[in-house]
Amino acid sequence: MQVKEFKPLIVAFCCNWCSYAGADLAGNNRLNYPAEVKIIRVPCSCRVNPTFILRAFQRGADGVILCGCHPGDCHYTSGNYYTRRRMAMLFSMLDYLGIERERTRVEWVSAAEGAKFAATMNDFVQTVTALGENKRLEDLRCKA
Amino acid sequence: MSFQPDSLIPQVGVITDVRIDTPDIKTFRVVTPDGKKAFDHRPGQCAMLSVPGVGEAMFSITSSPTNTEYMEFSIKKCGCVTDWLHQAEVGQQITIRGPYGNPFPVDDVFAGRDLLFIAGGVGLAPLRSVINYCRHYRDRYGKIDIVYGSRSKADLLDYDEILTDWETDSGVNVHLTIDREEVGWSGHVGFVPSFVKELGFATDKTVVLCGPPVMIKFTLEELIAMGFDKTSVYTTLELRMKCGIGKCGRCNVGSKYVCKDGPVFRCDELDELPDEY
Amino acid sequence: MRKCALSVMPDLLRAVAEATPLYLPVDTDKGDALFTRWFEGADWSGACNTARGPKDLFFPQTEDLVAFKTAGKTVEVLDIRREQEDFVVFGVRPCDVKAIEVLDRVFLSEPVDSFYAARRNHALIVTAACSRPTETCFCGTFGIDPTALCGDVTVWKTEDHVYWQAATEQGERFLAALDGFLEDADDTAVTAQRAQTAALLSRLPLHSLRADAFGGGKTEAFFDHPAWDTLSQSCLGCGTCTFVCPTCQCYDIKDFDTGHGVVRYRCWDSCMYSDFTKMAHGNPRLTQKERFRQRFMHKLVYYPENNDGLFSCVGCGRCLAKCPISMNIATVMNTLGGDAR
Amino acid sequence: MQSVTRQDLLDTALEKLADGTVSHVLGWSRGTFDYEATPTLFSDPDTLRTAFVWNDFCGANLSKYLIKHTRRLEGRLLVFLKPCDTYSFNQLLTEHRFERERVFVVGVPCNGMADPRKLKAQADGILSVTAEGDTLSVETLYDGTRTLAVADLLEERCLTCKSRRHAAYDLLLGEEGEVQDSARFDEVAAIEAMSPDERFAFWQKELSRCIRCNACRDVCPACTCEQCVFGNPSSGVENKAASNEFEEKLFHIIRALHVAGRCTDCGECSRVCPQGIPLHLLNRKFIKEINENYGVYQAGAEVGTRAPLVDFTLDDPEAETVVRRGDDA
Repeated sequence: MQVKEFKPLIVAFCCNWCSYAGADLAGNNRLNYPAEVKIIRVPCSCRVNPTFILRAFQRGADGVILCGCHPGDCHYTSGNYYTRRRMAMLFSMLDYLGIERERTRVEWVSAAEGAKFAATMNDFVQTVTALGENKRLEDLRCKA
Repeated sequence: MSFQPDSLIPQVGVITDVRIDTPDIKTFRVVTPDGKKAFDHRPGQCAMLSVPGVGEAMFSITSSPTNTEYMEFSIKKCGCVTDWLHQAEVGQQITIRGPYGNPFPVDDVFAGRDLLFIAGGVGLAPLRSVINYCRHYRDRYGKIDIVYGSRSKADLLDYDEILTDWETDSGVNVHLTIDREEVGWSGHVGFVPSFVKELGFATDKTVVLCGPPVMIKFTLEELIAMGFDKTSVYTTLELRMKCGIGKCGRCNVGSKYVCKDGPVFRCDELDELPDEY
Repeated sequence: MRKCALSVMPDLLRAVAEATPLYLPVDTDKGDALFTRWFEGADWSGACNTARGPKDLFFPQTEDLVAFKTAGKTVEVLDIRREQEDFVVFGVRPCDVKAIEVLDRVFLSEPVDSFYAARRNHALIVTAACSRPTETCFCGTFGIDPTALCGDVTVWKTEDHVYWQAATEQGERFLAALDGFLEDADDTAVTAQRAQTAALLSRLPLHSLRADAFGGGKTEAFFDHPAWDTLSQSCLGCGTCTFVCPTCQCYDIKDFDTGHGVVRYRCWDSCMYSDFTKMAHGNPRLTQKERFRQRFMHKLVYYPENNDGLFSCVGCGRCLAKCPISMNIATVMNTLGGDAR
Repeated sequence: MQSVTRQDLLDTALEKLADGTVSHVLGWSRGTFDYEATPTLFSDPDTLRTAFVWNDFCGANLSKYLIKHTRRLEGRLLVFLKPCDTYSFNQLLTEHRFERERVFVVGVPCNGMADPRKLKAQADGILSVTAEGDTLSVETLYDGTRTLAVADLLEERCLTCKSRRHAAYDLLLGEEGEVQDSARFDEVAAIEAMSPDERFAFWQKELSRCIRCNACRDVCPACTCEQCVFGNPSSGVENKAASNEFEEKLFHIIRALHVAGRCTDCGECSRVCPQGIPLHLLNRKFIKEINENYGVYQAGAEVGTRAPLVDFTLDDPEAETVVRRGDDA
């Protein structure tokens, strides 16, 4: 019997102004990052309601990463500062509930950091692959 | 393993025709995938239509039971399910279950009587089934009067059918009214209750009344003032429903479930129910 | 009547569980008891009653009804019902047995709810007669004798023995299968215990609560009663009373998009919730007063009207114990019953 | 035993009603049993005299009712608030849920409230409960009359009381207390000290008991949305019943997050939970994190402060730092 290799599903919320452009740059520069990363473009990292993150897990994500402009560089001046607090709280709660903390991450990626984007994604996919399937925040109804 | 059919498990229905009636009402023709009528029904009964993933809602069957080929539903756009249906095209499959509720007593109480149908707006939808049933068995009933009003000419439901079929029938009198004056409208202008008063019907008729709650309220008052007895006035109610079979517990008015004991009520029966509809 | 020593109960229950899935009240570490699938070491709880009734076993909090596959304009309906296996519910209190009758009249009346019916048809109910009622109990108000024979089999637990008696043919067969554990017994001990329990029942604080003023045909007498305003005034509008109630059966039907299909499921709903009757064009029960009134009118008037006078409250007392603001059917009955107009 | 008596409260209420300061009084009346109290709105002095109670079972926080009653009624309302309730009161004012002038707050000192669950665990078949100094005389069906110390029956939230000082009042009865140096974060720390697997098992077990009755939400003075996201069909997360483990977690995580920085730690959620889930430990986790990462903040201590989650500083720690903070400890 062949053991099916585990390929994690990663959802990456990327802010329109920095991180999404960073992902674009990674693409233009032919930098590799795994196809398992599904990017969702958001106007600002602050647009990401914590419910989105939980819903991504519900719908089958094994890891969720949120990328935004570096602190101080937000297109809307301060959106990512709110994000920082909000996600710190959400992630500490997930950790408190015993959900693997490595499944969630916030990373600041600027439009010029194509290489950082690719490296971050490679690293995150590797980390989540090592963790295996998301079992602690899964919704069995959504499993095919 | 096969199970007995369960009321909550619907069958597939196909929309075979979509007719735009008014700016916010469309009439959908529904059959089973093999082109048959999904089930038999009686005039005034309802069916649960659903769009999987969107939701389920109860609609009155507007086509007459004498139509053995398909069912029709006139649906006003006002919520999730209806919004979705309004953008559906011919060939779209949905699900359907029913029939639910009690019918109008067309074969006993109505037999041999003069009938007066009074409808407002989309309230014509549940009455159309009865009207066409009575027209089909024309000799079983006396005179038929239909009073129908809506906001404007464009809001009149089944306008073509009214003009070509109903008005040309012998012994059927159609009285139309719209709320406000309008270019190209030579008919009556005014609200239904006052129009009913102006028309001044004989009080030995059996009345079937349906429309928005205010319209029902004022028309009923007018009818009583004219000398009609509540026992000869029928109406049909609508409340939020989920199961359609009197079990989910939300559509009750007092001890009566609208989905099972209604939706057709005689107005004196309504008087006995608490004022919660 | 048959009996066994209390000490053989673990072995007896194991034997039952090995033959058929068995559910019984087991103490939790929260100080309450819940119906739990038997496991090695599961002790039959001595609690007066479980935190929730056996309703969950027949009408679960959520259950899938049907699934759909959609592709383009097509819809496929998938019947996802599964074969129900036989199971035994042991230790159901008499009030809860009555509650199952209340549910039966809803779900087994035409058109029969096949989901509920499947579970009912495959269940055997072993009633545990009461001997230690508590202050929230008022089953007597609804004519229930918590020491009497009911269900398929009834057991009476005394200090050192468990007495068994079958009430139905199915119960007889069940007892026959347990023959190796049971011996014949006379009913002296049970009769004595029943008398003792009856004396205790008469000392309960709600012992004198009467339901006589209520029943079918009383809508007009109570619907516009001025007391609804004050009774409902502090109601939070939560669903606690309805969800711990063994007879509340209202449900909602919802669709869940799983990403690869649609599952239509039903779940408990509460008439106390503001969106229970909300429609696109308005809500006939606008304030908490109407919703609160609906719940009690349904239990005390509407349901009996449609079900030969049977009340849909069994006096189990769970809502008394759990209401965050201590407002409950006993208070409602006391307030309204005193001056029915 | 409470340091002010029922008579003290009653006299105040009657006086304020009589002199026209207020038109209604929001207090408690006896519940079905002696160990329960029902929040009650009084307008008639006679009813007040007969039905009003103030005892060791008046745990219910009355502040949230002010939203409903100030909207519904004319005139000014007198409300009795215990120290912890006044924090909720301030937080509601901060969020403009009602006008300060509409309410006359009578601060009532509180020595901690007794937990009916603890009482029932100790006494079976309770027929009556009478307060006698620091003890309760409990008449039972099975063990005759028993004497139990109130101190042994205190609610968990009272054992870790954060403050006996009122954060707001118009009139104070009795003597003002002090902010307590409570050990309320010990339980949170104990959970944090568990391994992730243990934490997961702990919460899995607790949250799987949830029946989604929404009592925690409906009683919560911080949950005052006109329409809750969990009751909004277009929110995508609306649900009546928790269908599975995921939805149980989703509901409680999101609810805790929605009140994070606004929760005053009044503990009503855990008090009303019919399933005995220690919900306050979720909210308290956020309070602890906020205190440790963004500076000590007590919601409702003052009116008009900015909640930490709608605020920021330029040098806030990164999410990863926050999550890993406890590791070395």
